[in-house]
This record gives sequence, C-alpha cells and structure tokens, in this order.
Amino acid sequence: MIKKVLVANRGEIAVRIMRSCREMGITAVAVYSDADEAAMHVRYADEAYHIGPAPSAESYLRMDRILDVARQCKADAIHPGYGFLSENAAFSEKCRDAGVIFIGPGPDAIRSMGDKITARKNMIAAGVPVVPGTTEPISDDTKALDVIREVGLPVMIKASAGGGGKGMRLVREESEVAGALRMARSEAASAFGNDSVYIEKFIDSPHHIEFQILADLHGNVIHLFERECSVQRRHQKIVEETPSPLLTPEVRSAMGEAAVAAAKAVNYAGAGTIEFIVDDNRNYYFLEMNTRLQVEHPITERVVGVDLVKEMIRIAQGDVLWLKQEDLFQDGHAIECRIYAEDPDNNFMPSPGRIAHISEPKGLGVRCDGYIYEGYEIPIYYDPMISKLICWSRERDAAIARMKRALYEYKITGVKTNIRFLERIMDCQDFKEGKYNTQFIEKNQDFLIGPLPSDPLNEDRAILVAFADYLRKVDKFETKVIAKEGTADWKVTGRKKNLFS
Amino acid sequence: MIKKVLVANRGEIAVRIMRSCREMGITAVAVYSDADEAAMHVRYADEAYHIGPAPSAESYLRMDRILDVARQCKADAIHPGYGFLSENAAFSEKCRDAGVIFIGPGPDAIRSMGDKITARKNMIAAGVPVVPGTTEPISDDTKALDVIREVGLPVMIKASAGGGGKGMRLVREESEVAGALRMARSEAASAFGNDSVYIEKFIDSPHHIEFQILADLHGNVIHLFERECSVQRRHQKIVEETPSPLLTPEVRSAMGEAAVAAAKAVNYAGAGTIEFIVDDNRNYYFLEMNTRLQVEHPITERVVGVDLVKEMIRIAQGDVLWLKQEDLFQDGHAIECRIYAEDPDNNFMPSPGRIAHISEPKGLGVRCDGYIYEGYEIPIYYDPMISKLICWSRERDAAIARMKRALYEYKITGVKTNIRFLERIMDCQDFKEGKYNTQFIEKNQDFLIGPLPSDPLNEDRAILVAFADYLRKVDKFETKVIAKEGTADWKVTGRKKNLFS
Amino acid sequence: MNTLEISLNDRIASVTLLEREGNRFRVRVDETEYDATIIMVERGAYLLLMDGKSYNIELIEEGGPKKYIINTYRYSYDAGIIDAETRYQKSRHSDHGDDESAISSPMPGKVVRILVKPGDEVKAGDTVIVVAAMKMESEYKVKNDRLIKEIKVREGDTIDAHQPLVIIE
Amino acid sequence: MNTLEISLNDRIASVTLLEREGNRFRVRVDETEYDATIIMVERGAYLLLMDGKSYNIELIEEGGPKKYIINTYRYSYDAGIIDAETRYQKSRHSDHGDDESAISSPMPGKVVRILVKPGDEVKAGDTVIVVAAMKMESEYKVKNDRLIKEIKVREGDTIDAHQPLVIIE
Repeated sequence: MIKKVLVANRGEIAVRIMRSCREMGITAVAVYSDADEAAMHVRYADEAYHIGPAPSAESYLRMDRILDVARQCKADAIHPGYGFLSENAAFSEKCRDAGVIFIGPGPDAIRSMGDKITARKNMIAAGVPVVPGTTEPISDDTKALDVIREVGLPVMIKASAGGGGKGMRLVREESEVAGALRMARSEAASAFGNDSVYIEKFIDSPHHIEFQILADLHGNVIHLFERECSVQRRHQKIVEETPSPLLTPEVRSAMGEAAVAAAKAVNYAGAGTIEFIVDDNRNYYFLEMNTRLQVEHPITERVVGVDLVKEMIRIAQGDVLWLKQEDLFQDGHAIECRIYAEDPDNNFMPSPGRIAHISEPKGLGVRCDGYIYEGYEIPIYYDPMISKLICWSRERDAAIARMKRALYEYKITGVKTNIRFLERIMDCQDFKEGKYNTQFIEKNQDFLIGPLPSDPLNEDRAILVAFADYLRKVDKFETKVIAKEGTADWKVTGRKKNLFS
Repeated sequence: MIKKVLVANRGEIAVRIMRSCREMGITAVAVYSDADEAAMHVRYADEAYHIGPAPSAESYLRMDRILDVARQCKADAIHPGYGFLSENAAFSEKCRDAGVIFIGPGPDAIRSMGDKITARKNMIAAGVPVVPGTTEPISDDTKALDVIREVGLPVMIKASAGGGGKGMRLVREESEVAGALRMARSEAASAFGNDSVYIEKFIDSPHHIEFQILADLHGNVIHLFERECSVQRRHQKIVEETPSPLLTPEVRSAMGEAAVAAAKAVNYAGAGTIEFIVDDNRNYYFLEMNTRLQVEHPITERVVGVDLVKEMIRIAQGDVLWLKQEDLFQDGHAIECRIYAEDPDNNFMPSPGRIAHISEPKGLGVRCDGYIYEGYEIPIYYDPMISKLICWSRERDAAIARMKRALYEYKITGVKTNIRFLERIMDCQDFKEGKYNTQFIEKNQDFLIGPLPSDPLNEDRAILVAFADYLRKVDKFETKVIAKEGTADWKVTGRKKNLFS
Repeated sequence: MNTLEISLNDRIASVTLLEREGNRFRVRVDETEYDATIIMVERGAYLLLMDGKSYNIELIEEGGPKKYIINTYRYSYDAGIIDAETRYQKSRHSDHGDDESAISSPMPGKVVRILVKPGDEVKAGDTVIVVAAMKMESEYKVKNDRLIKEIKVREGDTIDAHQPLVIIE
Repeated sequence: MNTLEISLNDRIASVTLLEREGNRFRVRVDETEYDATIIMVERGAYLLLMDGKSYNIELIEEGGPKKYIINTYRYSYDAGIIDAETRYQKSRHSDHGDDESAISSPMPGKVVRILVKPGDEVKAGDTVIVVAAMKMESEYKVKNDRLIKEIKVREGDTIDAHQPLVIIE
C-alpha cells in the first residue's frame, strides 16, 4: 500500500495529483525550487522540501536530489506528473533501483516508445496502423526513391534519432527528393551525430486524436476513449475535446482496440496515451505514445467518470484494474481550454508577472485546475500555462455554451492571458460545427487573432471608472490623513493635492 | 422563446440561475435592495435594478416593484429562485396577469400544494401513500379518539392552517389525547384564527427523502430520482446526498412513480420536489410538495446529468420535455454540504460580517456554488447560507473522501463558518456507513459539536506566525516611512515603535 | 532582549527571537526552540514550513494591529502581541473578561422571548433573552451569576445591533 | 472647474464632474453626459451601473497612482489621469511613444536568432531578434524604419530581462 507520495513536479499538475492523494489518505510531499517557495503546490502539500535553484535543470530535473528527498522523508512512491522527469527512462530506472515506486511505466516501456523507429516496428508487429513508409533507417538514395514511389507523394523525410523538427523535410515533387534527402541527412548528422533517416507518407492537414489507456501490472489493458486535440498553435495544443466530432462509433472502437494492442505490445503499465493522426476520411495512423499523464486528461475523467491519478496510484501499488472495458462509456461531452499567461495581441509572447486579481469560473459542469492565486508572481523559469478550464454538458453545443460562460467569468489581471482568444475559438464557425483539423488556427487566423474594432462607448465607461478611482484617491488624501497601522504612534501630515486645474 | 429573464432573488441561487441564462443566450436581469448594491448577483447580471431598502419585505418580497421592473426592462419571464416569492401563488398569478412568464407552476398548483389538508386529499385520490390519519379537519373529540385508535399511537395533532410548529402536539399515551387536542386547537385558533386540526400517525426518527420531478405544459412528467435529506439540525437541512443509502431499487422505483403521480394530480408544471418521510422499514409517506427549485438541486444535476434551471426555462416557454424517463439513470454518487456563516461553537449563532479572505475548493468532481467574495460584507438581513459544496464520485465512499478533501481546501476568514462541523459529519461513523435518519445530529452530538482537545504544538505554530507578522509590521514601520499613494505630494513622518522591552 | 509575550486564548507565551535570516526564523516559544520558514503568501495567509511539514495559517487583524484571530486547519485562536505599549495600556484598563453591563445582540433583529424580569438573580450560563436575526434564533446568556437590573425592550421589538437589551449587575 | 483629461490608449478625453452623491456620478466625457453608479467592489474591481446595465471593469495601477491598465470584458486599455501635476511632468519629458533606443526582452531567456547586423536598415515591423523564454520563442520587431547600430549579444547567449540586445537609431 502506498502511504506517502512525492510529487516531482510543480504548478497545476502537482496540486492536481496532491488532491487525489489527499482523497486516498496518502501523504503528499512537495519538492520546490527557490522560485517556488510560496507556490501553491508547496502550500497544498503535507510536507515540502527544497531541492535547488530556480532553473529546472538545477531543481525539478535533478534526479539525485529528488531521490534523496524521497529516501529522507520515506516516500513510498514518486509521481512525476507531465514534463520534467515524466518520460525519463533513467529516472524510472533509478527509482526502481532505490526501492521507490515510480508511478508510471518501467524504463523499458519508456525507452521502446521513446525511439521512433523502434516504436514504429513494435506497432507494425502488433498490427497497429502506422503512417506508410520505411521501417528501417535508410542510407541509400535509390532505396529511398523506391519507398517514396510505393507510399506516394507527398512524403516526410525524418531523422531516425530526431525531434524538434530538425532533420525533417517535406517533399511534394519527385524532383525534390534527392536534394531533400541530402539536406535531411546533413542536418540529422550535425544535430544528432547520426545521418540515418526514414520516410513517411505526409498526411496533409491531419486530425490529432489520442486514446487514453490504463494498464495494470497483471496484463490488463483498457482504453478510456479518445481526445480530439487538433486545435493547435505551433504544435502546442490549446483546446481539446471528447468525444471527437470526427469519429464514428466504428472507427472509435477500432482505434480503441488498436490503442490497447499498442500498449500491450510494449508491456505497458500505468496511464498512457496513444496519439494518432487521422485524415479526413478517418484513416488513422499511430503517431507516438506518451508514457505519462497528459495535460488534457481531465476531459476523459469527466466523460468517463474516472480519477486517472487515483488509478495510476492503484496500478503502481500492484492493484488489479477494477474498471472493465465493457462498463465504460462516454457520458456527454467535455472540452478543455488551456489558459496561458501570454499576449495574443503580441504574437503570443509569454507574460509572466504578479497576479493582481483573479476570479475563477464556477458552477455546474465547470472544473478549473489552476495553481495561481492573488499576489502570486508567475515565475519566468517555467511553462506559462496557468490553468486548465474543463466544461462538460450532455451535448456538444451546450458544452461550448458552458465554456463560453466560464471564459466570461474567468478574470485575471496583472498578467495578460489568452482567455479572450479562447473565446474567439469557441465563437468560430468551424469549431462550432466540429469541422476542424490541425490547420484550424492558421485557416481561421483572421477571425481568431488581431484587434477588435474600437468601441467608443466602452472607452467612455473605462474613462468613467478611472475617473471615479481618481476621485476616490483624492478623497482618501483629504480625509484619511492618519494611516491605519500604528495610528497611535506616528503622525501623518497630508497636503491637498493639486486636484483640478 | 424566452430572451430575457428577471431573477427575483439574491445570493448564490440568483447567480446560479444567471449562469444558466448566460449559457442559453438569455439576458439576465438582477433586482437588488440597498444592502445588495455590490452583491455578486448584481455584478453577474447583464442588467440590474434597485427595488428598495434592505429588509426583504421592502424589496425582494415587493411583487409590485419587481413586476414594475419586469415591465420596464421588458423581461419575458421571472425566475423566483427559492424562498422569497417562489411559492407565492399570488405572485404567480400577478405575473400571469401582467403577461410575464412565471418560471414555476401556476397559482392553482401552488395553492393546492400549499394547503396541507387539500394536498393530503389530492394525494390520497392519486394513490400516493400519505401518513395514516384524518383527511378532514376534526373539531369533535370523540371522532379524534376514533381516528387515533385506528392509526395507532403515537400521533401528531396538527393545525390545518398550520406551519412553523404552531398548533402541533405529539401524543404518545391515550390519556394525553384530550388535553393535547384542546391545546392544539387553542394554539391554532390564536395563531391562525382557525381551530380545526387534523391527526397524523407520528413516524419516529424518520428519514427525509425527496424526489425531483420535472413536468411540462403538455402533461409529460418525469422524476429525476431521490435526494436523501435526513441530516438536519432544527429542521434545517445541512447535508444531502443522492442516491439515498436507504433505498432499494424497488422502493426507489415505486417512490418515483408516486412522485410522478403526485405531480400529475395537481396538473403540475415546472420543477418540483415531492418530500416523503420514510421509516426504517422503507415505508414511505407523502409529506409535502415544494413547488420550486430546491437548495439541494445540484446533487441531482450531477448524478442525472441535467441542468434543472435550463429545463425550467424550457418548460416555461412551452417546450416539450426532451428528457425521457427511460433514458435517465443515476451515475455515481453526489453529496452537498451547505456552508453557513455561523458559529458551531456558540450554538450556531449567525456570523455576518466582512470576508477577509476566501479560497474555494476546486478540482475533479467538485462544484462550489457561492456568491461571496473577498471584502464582501455578508448582510444581516438575509439567510446566513453562503455557499453549497457539491462533490461527486463513482462510489459513495470516494464521494465522502472527496468532500473531506474539498472541505479541507475551503478557507474563509472574517466570519465564522460551519466548515469544520461539516467535516466532523463526514468523519462520523453513522454517516460513513449511511445509517442515519433525521435524529442523526442529536444522536451524534457529542462527536459533532463541542471543542476539540487542545494541541499545544499547534498553538506554538500559531504563535510563531503571529510573531512573524508582528516583526513584519515592525520592519514596515522602520523602512517604509513614505506611504505608497501620492509619494510626491505628502510627507509622512514615522517614529520607531517601542519594540521589545 | 528580543523577547515579548503573545497571548493565545487563555495562554500567555514568552517568545524570543534567536536568529533571523529573511523568511527563516529561529524562535523560542516558552521552553521550545523552533527553526521555521514563515512566508506571507497572501494578505493574511501564511505558509509555515517546519521540519519538512507544510502548514497554512491565516491571520486576521481584529481590533488593532496587535490583535489577531488566527485560524489553523482545525483551530481558531484569539491572539495578542503584548509588548511594552500594550502592557502600559493594559495597566490602565482593568479587564475582567466577563459580562458587559448590558446584554446586546451583534446583529439587528427581533426580540423573540425575554426570560427574565428586573430583580431576577440568574446563574452563569442562564439564557436571558432570545433574538431572531438572519432567519435564526440566538440565545443570549450571562457568563457569571448576575442580577437583572432593567429590561429595555419588549418581546416583538425590532432592535438594532449593539443596542442594550437587558441591563445586568 | 472640475475638469481634467484622461488618456486611454491614443485617445485623450476631457472629463468633467457635474454632480456627485456617494457612489452616484454625473460626468461629462468629451461631449457625452453620463449618469452612473460606480462602486469599488474589490480591490481593483469596479461595478458600473448605468441605464440599468451592469458592467464589471477592472483597474490595475501600473507605474504610479495615476496610471492604469483598465480591463473591460473584451478590451484592455492603458489609461492615465492628466491633472496639473502630470502635465507639468510631461512637459519636461518629451515622449515619442515609439521604439526605445535599444531592443530588450522583458524576461530573461536565451537568444535564438539574430536577423540583422550593424548597418542594416530595417523597415517598421521587421523582426530584429528572436528570444526563447518560458518555453516559447518571441520575436522582437521595430515599430518604425530604423538603422541597426550595434548588436550586443550572440545567438545562444543567456540574457537578463531588460538587457540591451540590439541598439538602433
């Protein structure tokens, strides 16, 4: 039985994990950097230990320090959240060696899903559809051309060891093949010290749809249906929903089975996500597996009625999955909006700073998972996501209406946020009709981004309030010449301000 | 189509109703008294109109003023919430006469459920079980004795026109009958100007279980299952849950049918609640009908997945019920705790005042319907309920654990609240086992009420923080001799405080 | 000497600052030494980190900058800083800490029942008057054995906050 | 005369107080007269009631007691009170309201790309430098046609907030 969990993370996800710990009667331990002494996860935890300076490389990524704290406070297990050490096979291994349960998959599963070509091979062996292309690294141009002819243009040439777009080339014409191959290989060699590349069919404007799975240590695997994650800006997910407006029951069920097969193929244990790319004709291809909890997990929790963090903890302590595939169904519709401290009017530049005032949305069907509070200073060292807003309703239309209502209620001052940008997404015709893919934001950018027409009446109202506030301050100068604190002990002399000219 | 709704209420229920209006694209109009100028329902509304001084009799109960506002702002409909004018047949009638839709039942349904003897007769005619006793007012002692012998002791003698416990007498011994009858009649005469009484079997330590119903204007009636409301203090509900731990599927289904029959018997339309008293053997008897939205409606919303306010509005505008009885089911378990500004250590005395600080619980499965905010002054004129906390989980145990977690997160300073008292209820063995009736609080009062044992270590921690705060203030006096506002224009001279002796 | 006294309900503790570095405090409270990090995270909300444990403690000033209501998770305390100034003021106002000379309600409301008449001798804890406010009835009791001197209101009267209702001796 | 000027982004409005009673204001803004109830409900949060409509408007002081960021539901404005004192100070600092003489980042981060070299003539809106901070890349542009004078950093450099990166003329 797990009795104490160290949460090796910060921000909203650390708080979210601790909430489930508390409900299970488990002691939650926070670790924190210099920048996070007064952070919500430290306030929320039962115990809290300092692990280093603000930059994550010196704190939240320091496996040794985190394991030291785990040993010192006698934690039974470590939950890595997402990001930081969550998909680090070495950390999973070090935890195992230190006798601390890593709440996530073992190092082998992380490794075999972390390497793209290995993952691809495993999926093909498990009968999971992958994007047509090579299964082996290619270093021969003729062979490459054969493959390209077989899968058909356009194709993507990708570095085997790749990531982050480096060593990646899109080829639309056969004449471009030789040049693209050469450049991809040269970039791959300089970026990763390995010039082997592979070739995949390029899916134009795909949907990005992922399946949540849960697997226990006894070989039981279930899926908890899909999440539609196609609303992305620069490959950053912004809005997710479930069910996907694109899928039919037949495709959903086939994809769910494929997701389960994918997890079984690598002896997966824990919560994980199989990401697919899906074309407009609902052909789906395995993209990658995220071997951790996803940011967008709450929409699944709402629609399937499951606390995923609790299930992760139960799995980690060796419990047999108590949920059965045949008992699960999608009840209603849930949407998540990610709230970022960023400025949509200024190229989405991050906007760290001090929270002057915050009101979060509440009421029926609304969940708001955040971590900031009034007076809190958002540090410059970490992700600018400050909360996630999840709305549910029986029908998709009503869920969108509820999201709009919740975004209306959401007020944050002191930093800029993308809240009004998210509202525009909810108002966008393509989104309302559920007809969108990963090109959504690009396609609709005129509607979504840019200044609103001016509204002189609204300006006048702002001026009225500024004026009233100024008069309030003037009143204060005139009447309240004695400060509140220490009335008896000090004198204050006020002089009337040069008020009106 | 209803396009504009005046909400003739205040506090959490006004805000809650406006949320649904906003989601439906309906303009929400607030009315407010002098005490509520800065209240949340005024802030939340699209439009807001003043209707009178603070006491409700001069504002929220002024039908004429509220109807004037409705006419003036061209509201299509009025939602009365609960309390105030919500069960006032005359108001329902006046709205109809003024051509404004009253979002609730017509005056006849309110009247026929408002009078206890009439309601009792209607229920008997509809085949709904009522507490054994008389159907007609009794003014003859011999007849009374006959009835008492028939239903068996103990019995309750109640004033026909009664309410509020006046003209009510419990009789346990036959020898007490004559005296009790005389006193009940005399009290009834002086309180209501009508000395007729009726007799009901007294159900010892009953459960209080109610059924939510929805009825449209076209004769369709459904029920949305039960709410267990037996956790009461002085007839005030404190904690409600659904499903009831007492009911079996058979009894639930029979009671649901009885509730539908009860509503049909009075041609009911809108949302309503049939209250039953239930003994330990699950014999159930109609108690009364509440012809309005209940405080505790959110637990039904969560478990059945329906927005009751939206359904009320749809029904009021003449829509046919789109929900079908056979499609409804109870998904998981929901509990509501009512948060009051009151002092459990001081006989639950109301504790109005200014909110210094508030943090509300959030996260998976938690809904918090409140209306107060930081700096808000809870008025002395209205109900001391400040919010409702609703927690859901798949299983009852987990819902209780979540409620405990949420109560832990709930922090309000500036006024006293019953939050820690509610936590004790969640910890109480009888509650945890679901074995409780309306005697629960009385039976468990030693566990639930009274001071906790002292904790010197905790005292020391409080002292440390007080000390740190004092030092912070001392620092401020020493260093910050210039006030922040108007730096340039006034001089402040600070003198060091006599710090340490 | 960096020592002063802090009252917490009935307890009076002697508090000494041994060392301080920013948010980090070494303090002796009566006989016990503590090493703690104490951070004001929001107005009136403190985070106390001690021996690896995290505590949330809320402080509300009430009745002056040196008087607090302190809320820990389960407990609520009345606290006061007793420095030289406070001691001086205290010496001038002897404080019995029991009944005022008149019973009043902190809220406006309506008198429901008066349970005494002038000349009655009441025992500590006896209810004197019942007032309805905010839809609730509240009973007002005496804290000590007292004599009822005068009744200033009648049942059914609407009353203001802090208005004297019953004068006691 | 109860008149002063208030700036709102590029607009400068003349504001006159005609009448006031508590929270109730009669005010002329340029040519329009308004009758409004304006209540500060929370620190920095105002409720404006006008013609029966309810508006929530938030005010954050930024850069002094007479400078605000004002958030209405959809819009955010920079506002300033221009009274005699402000006017006097303004007259001493001519303010062009366009590029500073150096481009800098408001956050610490890392230089990703430098797109110009000394001597380059850049057009209004051209990106000069790209900086990564908080896991995002941000592009810094010039607001007017400018000449690049000096580059103070190299690609890959770790930089502080407000550190001059590119000097322009």
